[in-house]
Amino acid sequence: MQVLRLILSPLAALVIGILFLGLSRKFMARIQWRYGPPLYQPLIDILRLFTQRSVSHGVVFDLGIILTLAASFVIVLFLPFGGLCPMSGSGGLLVVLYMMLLAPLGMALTAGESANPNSSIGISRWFILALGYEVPLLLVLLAVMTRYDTISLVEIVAAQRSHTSSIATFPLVLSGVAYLLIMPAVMGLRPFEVVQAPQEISSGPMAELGGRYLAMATVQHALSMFIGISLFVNLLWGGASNPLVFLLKMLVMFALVLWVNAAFPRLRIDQAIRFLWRWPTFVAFVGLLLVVVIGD
Amino acid sequence: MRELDLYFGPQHLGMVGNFSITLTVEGDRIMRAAANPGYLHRGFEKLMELRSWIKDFPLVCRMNVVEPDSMEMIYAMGVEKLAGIEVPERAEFIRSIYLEMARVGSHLFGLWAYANMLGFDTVAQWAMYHRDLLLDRFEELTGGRVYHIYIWPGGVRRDFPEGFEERLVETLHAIGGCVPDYDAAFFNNPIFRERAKGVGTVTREDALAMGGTGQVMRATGMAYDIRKVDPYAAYDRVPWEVPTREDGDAYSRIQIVRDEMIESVHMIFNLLDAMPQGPVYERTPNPLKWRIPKGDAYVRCESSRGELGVYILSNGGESPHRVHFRTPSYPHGLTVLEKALVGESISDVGNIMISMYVVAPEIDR
Amino acid sequence: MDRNQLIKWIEAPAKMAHKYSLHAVYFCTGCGIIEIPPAITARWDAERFGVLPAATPRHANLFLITGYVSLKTLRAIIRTYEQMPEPKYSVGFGSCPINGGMYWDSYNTIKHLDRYIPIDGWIAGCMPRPEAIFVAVTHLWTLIEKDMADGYKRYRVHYSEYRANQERILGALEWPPLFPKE
Amino acid sequence: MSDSLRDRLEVVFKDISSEVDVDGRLTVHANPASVLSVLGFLKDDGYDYLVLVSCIDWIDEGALEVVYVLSRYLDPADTDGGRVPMLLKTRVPRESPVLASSIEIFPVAEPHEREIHELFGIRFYGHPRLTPLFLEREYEVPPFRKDFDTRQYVEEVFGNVPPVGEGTQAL
Repeated sequence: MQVLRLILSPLAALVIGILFLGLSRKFMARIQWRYGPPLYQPLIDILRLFTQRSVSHGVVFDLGIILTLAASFVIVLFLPFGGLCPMSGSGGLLVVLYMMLLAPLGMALTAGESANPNSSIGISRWFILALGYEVPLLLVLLAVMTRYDTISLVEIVAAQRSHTSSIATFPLVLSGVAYLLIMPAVMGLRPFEVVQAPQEISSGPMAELGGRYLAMATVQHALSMFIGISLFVNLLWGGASNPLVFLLKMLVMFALVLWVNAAFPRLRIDQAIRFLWRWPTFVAFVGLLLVVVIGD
Repeated sequence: MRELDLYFGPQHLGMVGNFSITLTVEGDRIMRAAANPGYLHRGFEKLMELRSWIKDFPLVCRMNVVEPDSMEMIYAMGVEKLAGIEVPERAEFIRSIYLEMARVGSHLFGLWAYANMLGFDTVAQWAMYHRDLLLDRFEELTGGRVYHIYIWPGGVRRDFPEGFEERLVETLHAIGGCVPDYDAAFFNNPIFRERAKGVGTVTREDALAMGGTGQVMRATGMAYDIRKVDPYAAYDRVPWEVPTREDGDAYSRIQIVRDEMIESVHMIFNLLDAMPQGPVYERTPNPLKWRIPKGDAYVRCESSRGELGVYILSNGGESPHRVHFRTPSYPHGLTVLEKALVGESISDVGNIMISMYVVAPEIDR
Repeated sequence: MDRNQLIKWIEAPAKMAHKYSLHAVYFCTGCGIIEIPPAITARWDAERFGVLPAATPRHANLFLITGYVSLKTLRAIIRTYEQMPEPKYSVGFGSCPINGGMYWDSYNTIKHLDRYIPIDGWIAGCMPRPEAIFVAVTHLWTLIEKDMADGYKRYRVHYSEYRANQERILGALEWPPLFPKE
Repeated sequence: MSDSLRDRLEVVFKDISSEVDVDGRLTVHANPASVLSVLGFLKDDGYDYLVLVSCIDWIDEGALEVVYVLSRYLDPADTDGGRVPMLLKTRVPRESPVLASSIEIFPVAEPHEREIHELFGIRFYGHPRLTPLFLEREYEVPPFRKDFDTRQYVEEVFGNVPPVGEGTQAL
């Protein structure tokens, strides 16, 4: 049973992540007065990329991208997906937080090996951005952990199920708002789409990736979207008892993020970091403070 | 921190046109910038010396693909000046309307490029859609979507077709009706303001010294517009204003583009109201054997990017002896841009370049 | 998706994926680029057919050479083409890459693009309308399906000839040959 | 306006000739040696805007003529004269053409002079970077000179590039 869950959970994340990619293209197209591609278009793209000749720049280049992808898959194992959580027993939030930094790290190896200036700029932007959203994210996670007195995601979800969603309770509503503010940054969408920024640094870290390497990067992007939303739904919106409800909640959040994505241009990296360290951090900090004070 | 050479373009998603800039960067700051044109050099002016006066018209409009109409206009003005042709009154009005349509279309293209550069696909797509509505009107009037070859020496090729005025007004209303949407989504967007304010500032002194015209000049508060300074076509027959801003940054330049589009649409309405009846072209000699008297002339007009001029010299032959175009992007893309980029962030290269509306083919010619 | 399509997908998924996921290099080589934005935006929306602009040649498999090719651009085109991962398809857009078009006597534009890099198809006209792009794309689909879009294979086979032609015009190229002689 | 400027010019510079055409456009012919000082004088006089530097090949007379088109930056509110751009022309011999660079006076002349150097072969001394601007290949005769026959050149260069893979079997 555990083995089945270990396989099923990443697979579900993969499918939903790719569905999100397709949905985002369709959704954006409709906002832009277009018909848009079919929903399964990302699948075709990924298939195409996997069957193309790919140029490798060395062993480290290969390892880096695999590390990135693997880290994302590992995170997925720790996230409850509507009652389905293969790694419910251990680590929990702390592992998630730690692994989230591995994705840019792996990409840094790849980008460093490819020796493209755009890639190095993109990677440095990614680290700066990660630094920007990790601070408020940590504060949000701390608030939630303090409130429920546990680091286990499953227990947090269970606690919310017995009472009410965190975002509906007083001090945690601030953490929820803070998380909403950093969500596009976690998912790499506008206005924080500074890492790829095709018009500025031609896809940044992806610039030298071709063929299956790009396919893996695309899958990783899909997973990071899944992780960003799934964290919110689990931590602050009560999770769900069955996968269907969970998916529904994720879709609602995804539509919200896409709407922001469609309505704003991209920030410059220094502006992004200034924003992230100002409002979300402040709100998250106040939230944490209140949780600590009221919790006593 | 070590300095790094970065090649921006020619194959680059943020680069509109085939153009390249070599940046010397230190971290995210640009220390030096060297424009590297020539990717689109076709030697137009040489080719024109080999073709007859009338055969140069298809060539001349290819010089700038974004707004070929002002190119036709300036060359026709040069030929008319040398040959001493008077243009009928109605043709002057039609030319003005046509050029203003082209200006709106060109600005919408610029808006597409600019919004796209900032990663703002939504507005970019809208702008391109609206430009396409306008291209339909061009197609109806001239038969071509992009290259029209509508202005000839002595007037225009043909009169407005039946009912064209109404359809043009309808199209312009459709575009103008979306101005509040554009304002809400783009021009008043706080993040856009954050991105564009104080970026790529060109002071009045720099603009004067470097040959800035068009938005670059008007963004520094100087109402320099050839349509007012040296009126041509029918621009002195209707009232209109030159929009200006004071700050000289990318934000002011884009605001001027917005204001100019609105002003142009209003101008078209005024021109349509005041348009007289009459012939639309003056008969010219057999164009295949046309010899133009000796002489030289410098004529200029206001394109959507700034002052467009041509120095044209005839030695009495069947083709020009020398034609030299003074295109607005030439100083903007080579001197002003190199200066404005210094000290800015890499993220803003395309931002600054497109806010000056640098169109590569007219630099290279 | 009708049944025929489904059978094709099962028989040759890779080929079908290449067919329906044409990502074009965004390279404004000439004035033809003016019709690309309309084709990929709201009015015509090429994304319906899976055609998207890609940021770098490594991501792309379709190369639209939009308009006349000056010598300086030719160098960039060859580089871009060689960077694209195989299989890759190239389409000449407009009259000028075919035979020089109206720049037949210009000293700085090349006349026959297919003598420098292999071309899988041409779109004639100055300017071709956006509809022409779609006709070309559907035609390219047919070619891919019948294995006739084989430009990249021809490049491999005749590489020494292509390289000789490139060097004849541009002088010695500063990058090493893509397919060194075995 | 132009007339008085013409008078003043002829008082200061002895070796120039000038004419005014029907539109009131002033054309000044100067020696290559005095071009810079005339440009400086005109700039001080209000012609603060160098629109264009052009070049004409007079092959029959064995001369290259450099034309400076000068104008004024005016607000539309100014209605007094001087709206018509003026021309300053100077001739240098076709063989070994040299001219002083005017960048010191008008920074905007930098790309124009680079272009003329490249396309006509005039060397501007005092110019900081006379590197190629547009061209990729080297040309024996600068391509914009009248004795450069572009059609013959095209025939020789591009006509000799053979088609690839002709006669071989389709793959």
